[in-house]
Amino acid sequence: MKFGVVQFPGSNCDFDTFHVLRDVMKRPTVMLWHKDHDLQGVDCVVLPGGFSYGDYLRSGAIARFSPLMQEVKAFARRGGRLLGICNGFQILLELGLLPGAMLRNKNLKFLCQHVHIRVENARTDFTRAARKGQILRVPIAHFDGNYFAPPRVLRDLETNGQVVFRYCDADGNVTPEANVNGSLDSIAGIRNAAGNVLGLMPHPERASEALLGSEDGRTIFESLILSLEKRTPAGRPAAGKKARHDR
Amino acid sequence: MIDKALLDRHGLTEDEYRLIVELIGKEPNLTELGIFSVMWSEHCGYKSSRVHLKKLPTEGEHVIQGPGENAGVLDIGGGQVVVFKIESHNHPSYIEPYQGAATGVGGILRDIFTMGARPIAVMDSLRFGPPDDPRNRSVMEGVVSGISGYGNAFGVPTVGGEVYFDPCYNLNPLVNVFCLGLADKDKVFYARAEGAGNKVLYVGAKTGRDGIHGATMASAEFGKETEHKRPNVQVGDPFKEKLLLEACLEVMDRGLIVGIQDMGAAGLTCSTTEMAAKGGMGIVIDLDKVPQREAGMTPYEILLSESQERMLLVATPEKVEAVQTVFAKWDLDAPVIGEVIEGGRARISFKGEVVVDIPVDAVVNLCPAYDRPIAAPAPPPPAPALEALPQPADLGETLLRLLASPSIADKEWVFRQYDHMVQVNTVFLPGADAAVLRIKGSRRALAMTLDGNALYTRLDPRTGARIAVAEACRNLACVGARPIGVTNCLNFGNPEKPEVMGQFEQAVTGLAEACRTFGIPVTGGNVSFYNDTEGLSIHPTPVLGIVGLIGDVRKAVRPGFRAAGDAVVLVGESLDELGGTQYLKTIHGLEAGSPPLIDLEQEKRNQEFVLEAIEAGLVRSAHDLSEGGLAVALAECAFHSPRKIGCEVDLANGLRDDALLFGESQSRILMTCRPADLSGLLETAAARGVPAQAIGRTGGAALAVRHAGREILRVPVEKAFRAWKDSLPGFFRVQA
Amino acid sequence: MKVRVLVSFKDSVLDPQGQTVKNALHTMGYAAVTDVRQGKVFELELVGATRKQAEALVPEIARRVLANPIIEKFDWEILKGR
Amino acid sequence: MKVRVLVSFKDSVLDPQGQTVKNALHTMGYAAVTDVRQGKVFELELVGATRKQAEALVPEIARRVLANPIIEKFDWEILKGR
Ligand SMILES: Nc1ncnc2c1ncn2[C@@H]1O[C@H](COP(=O)(O)OP(=O)(O)O)[C@@H](O)[C@H]1O
Ligand SMILES: [Mg+2]
Repeated sequence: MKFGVVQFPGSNCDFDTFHVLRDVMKRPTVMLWHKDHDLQGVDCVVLPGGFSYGDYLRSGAIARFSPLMQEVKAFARRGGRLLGICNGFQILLELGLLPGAMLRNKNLKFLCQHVHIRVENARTDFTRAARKGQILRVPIAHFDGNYFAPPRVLRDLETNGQVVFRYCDADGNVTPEANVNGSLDSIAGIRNAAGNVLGLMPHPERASEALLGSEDGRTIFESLILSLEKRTPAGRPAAGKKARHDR
Repeated sequence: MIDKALLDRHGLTEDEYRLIVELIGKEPNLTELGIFSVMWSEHCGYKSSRVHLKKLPTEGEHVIQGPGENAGVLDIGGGQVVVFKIESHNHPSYIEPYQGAATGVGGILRDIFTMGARPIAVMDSLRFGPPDDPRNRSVMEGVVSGISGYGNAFGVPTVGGEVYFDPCYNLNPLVNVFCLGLADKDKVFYARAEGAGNKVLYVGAKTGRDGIHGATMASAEFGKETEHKRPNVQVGDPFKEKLLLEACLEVMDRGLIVGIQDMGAAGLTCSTTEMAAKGGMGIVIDLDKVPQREAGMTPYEILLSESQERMLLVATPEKVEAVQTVFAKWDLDAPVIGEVIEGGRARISFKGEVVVDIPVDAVVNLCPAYDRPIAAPAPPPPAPALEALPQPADLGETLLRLLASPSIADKEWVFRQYDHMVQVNTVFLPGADAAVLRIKGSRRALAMTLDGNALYTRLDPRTGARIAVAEACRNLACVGARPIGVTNCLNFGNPEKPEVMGQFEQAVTGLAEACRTFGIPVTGGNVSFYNDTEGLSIHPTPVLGIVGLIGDVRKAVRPGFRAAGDAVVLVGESLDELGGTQYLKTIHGLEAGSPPLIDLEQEKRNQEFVLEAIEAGLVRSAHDLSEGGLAVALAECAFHSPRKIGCEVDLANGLRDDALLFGESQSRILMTCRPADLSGLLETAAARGVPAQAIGRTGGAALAVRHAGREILRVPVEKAFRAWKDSLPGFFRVQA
Repeated sequence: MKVRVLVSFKDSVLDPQGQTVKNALHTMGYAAVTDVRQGKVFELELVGATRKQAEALVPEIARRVLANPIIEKFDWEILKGR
Repeated sequence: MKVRVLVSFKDSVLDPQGQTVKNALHTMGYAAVTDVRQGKVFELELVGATRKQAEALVPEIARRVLANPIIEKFDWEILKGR
């Protein structure tokens, strides 16, 4: 199996994500250039954090037009696993691969700090190594992480188990104080209805080595590896059958 | 045509003008005069400081490049070097706090990557007027968001810094930014134009009218009439800078260029003439080829513009296309605008006419240096005799007030706005005594710290400067790092005032002495003079950035108490001195007395002792004593401990209670160890001539101190924590 | 031709920046200001497009690029030129 | 009364956002767009102010709060109400 990390102009967690996938998780990983049309046969595409196009206009708004993103869209439609971290999540929202939009943090300031998130759904390709209700300590670093979606969309997210992570306190309580950026329903990460696309604001790649203070973020990469290594890799349609995903 | 008024506007004296005429053998035209005006400004030419800066030690075993390049370079082994430097952006940050601070970050980042290093960390040293004044708050909000806006988007972590408040910065905030980059030893680049016939390429943002005369502005006092210089403000574009970084590193990595220089102060003028002068060559430039953002710019404007995010490259003709391909990949143009020539002259043409023809050496190297008149700094106002100073009845209350005083209070409000983890190297986040960054693929780690106590330097510039170096090294020692090199930013008032020059001379002397004692070279820095507004000078404010090395990052130590039941050890001697303390300033409203005594040799012994104990794995936590003394240090150790563990301290040393708790005697470090290791540690200390005493145990939920059997302090940790934590945010509370 | 596109939050979306400005204005004593909404304005220079072409082009650009239809609405006008 | 205040960078000041949007539009094939400047728009609701008072008040607010006169200029108009 092989990971691909997309590099946009202004991405700045591209090398970090690459480092964690290749050197910490020890899986083959390649960089994918936004101007290319070639996904190099990867099994999972990661859209890393950063400030693609300077976050000008709106975070993620310009990156979605990159040539490579047309391939990524098709890859996701075929069931390929797609993970968006922070700016990557914002790009997925702008692309329409995930529902909703990001607003400025409620205190109108950039926020960089460790937060706790609770695993709301452990039966996804991105969380199967975790327990439902497990609390992860991971850092956030963003200006626009205040998740918004119209009420109907929020309802659907809840009913379909698409809310995968919620901000909580150290004991797992979802409180207004723990919801530092003001996200609706304390949403920190969601997946699409088909289950192959996940976006989250916290940075799991910054919490994958004990030396840096937390290894909780590894769960997400471990889950992905588990689901990818157990099944026919998605994205390469195997024997005409669509890949299936945990729901 | 060139008269006194015109010279005044260019910040040049008549003597300097005569020298220019003599050096270039003709009357300069207006454009040439403009060039000399910026290159011979205080900011670029170091006219007033050069004679003194010579005192600083610049050599050492790690030094690959000392002062004189864009940044210093130190060998850290393993085939790698660190490239680091500090830069001030004080005046621009007052005029437009957000953009001033943002472009300050942009400028220092370019200084680092122009040498082939990827910037891996930034620290910021900030000085504002007190935050109870809304104008100071708005400057501070702007500065902090400017640093955050630029650094975060560029993708460099801001891993620490310092913030102090004093009325002397009301109209003259200080914004000093320290950046450190990492490079392979064989891939360091210099700002040299070599090889006649080689092409000069311009990359990055287009040139506009912004920032014309920024360097001259930083070289004059501020007053009402500076207002009209405001249209000069530059807007930073961190996105473009990030593209520039990647493209520049790529052409350097692939060996496609000969030399490279960023365009900072004095823009195209500085970069072209400096590169030529350093390469011992001349240069021709065709201004019509320079990408321009605005129509109708004159040669004068194009040459003096300080538009941000621009660089100048030199490449051999056959590599030009390859360079341009790399830049195109990053959506950047890289037009050829000129050529390196023999003969040492800069020949610049515009619309087919030669508009500048001068020897580069005169511009770059022959700026006069002044040994300006010096007056001995006024002796500090004497501190009242201790007996005359009333001792607060409730020392717990005093501690709470100190913890809440803005200069000591928690700075999370600031650093939470900075991305301090991007690049996944930050082992110690802001909050530790020094930032610690791992070096990927190795056990070793880098540590860095920024320090400067301007209250001390105000009272006694020489002692204050010595303490600044000692304190910075002490911060490094506390995490387990050995200092390897220094950069410094010297923020002073108007050097034409003899008393300011006196402060400067004393401070540099103190720095030199301390750096020599510690055996650390100064590889570069920055001087910011003319920090005066409406006739008032800021306190002399040297800021020290020191880089250290840790042999094994797993041994690095944090300030917070680790567990209950550990022994608390105080290294260093506590004296009966209160001069220059935050206690005197905050509680008694006095900025008086002599700063604490500093014995550099003793300091070094104490630090060495702590370092060895850390390396031996005997130290559980370590924290230096600085502002607020023992009581504040104990409180901070509790705040940084995972469960906010308190401590019970019991000691007797004959000092007055307030001097014991809040005195700022130097060379002291608080550390904790396992009880079983205590006696061994104390024995080693005694054998080394290092005063060290066991003063108590960690544990409990209070900060408690007994002095000669009397309890003089008992404050719940949580209460102290809230005082410290809630203070700064309280000033900025968003109204709901 | 110069056109102006105004992008602002839909009424159903909370506008914290506008609220903050309003609060700041109140603190400063501007009590007459009872509400503030903050949005973005784009001024586009169009070359070689007729008015008719602009009428198709500008809303397309606004919808596809300048505004995010989930949270934002837009409005546009021709400022000068034919 | 509803008033609109438009704030944008002075012409001489670099507008990185506008430039980046323009470049994106070019890449997408919208070659007709030769320049983009991005700014902010504020819609203020004023209560109990006459037109005359608004004419004094709004520019004052714009200058003091909404725009940064060092790098920005502003423009305003009354949208509705007297
Ligand atoms: N402007 C700032 N930017 C980032 N971090 C800061 C800033 N100011 C203070 N800090 C962090 O807060 C902590 C406390 O600062 P300070 O009280 O100056 O420490 P010390 O006295 O040990 O040097 C340090 O870790 C420092 O890096
Ligand atoms: Mg300090």
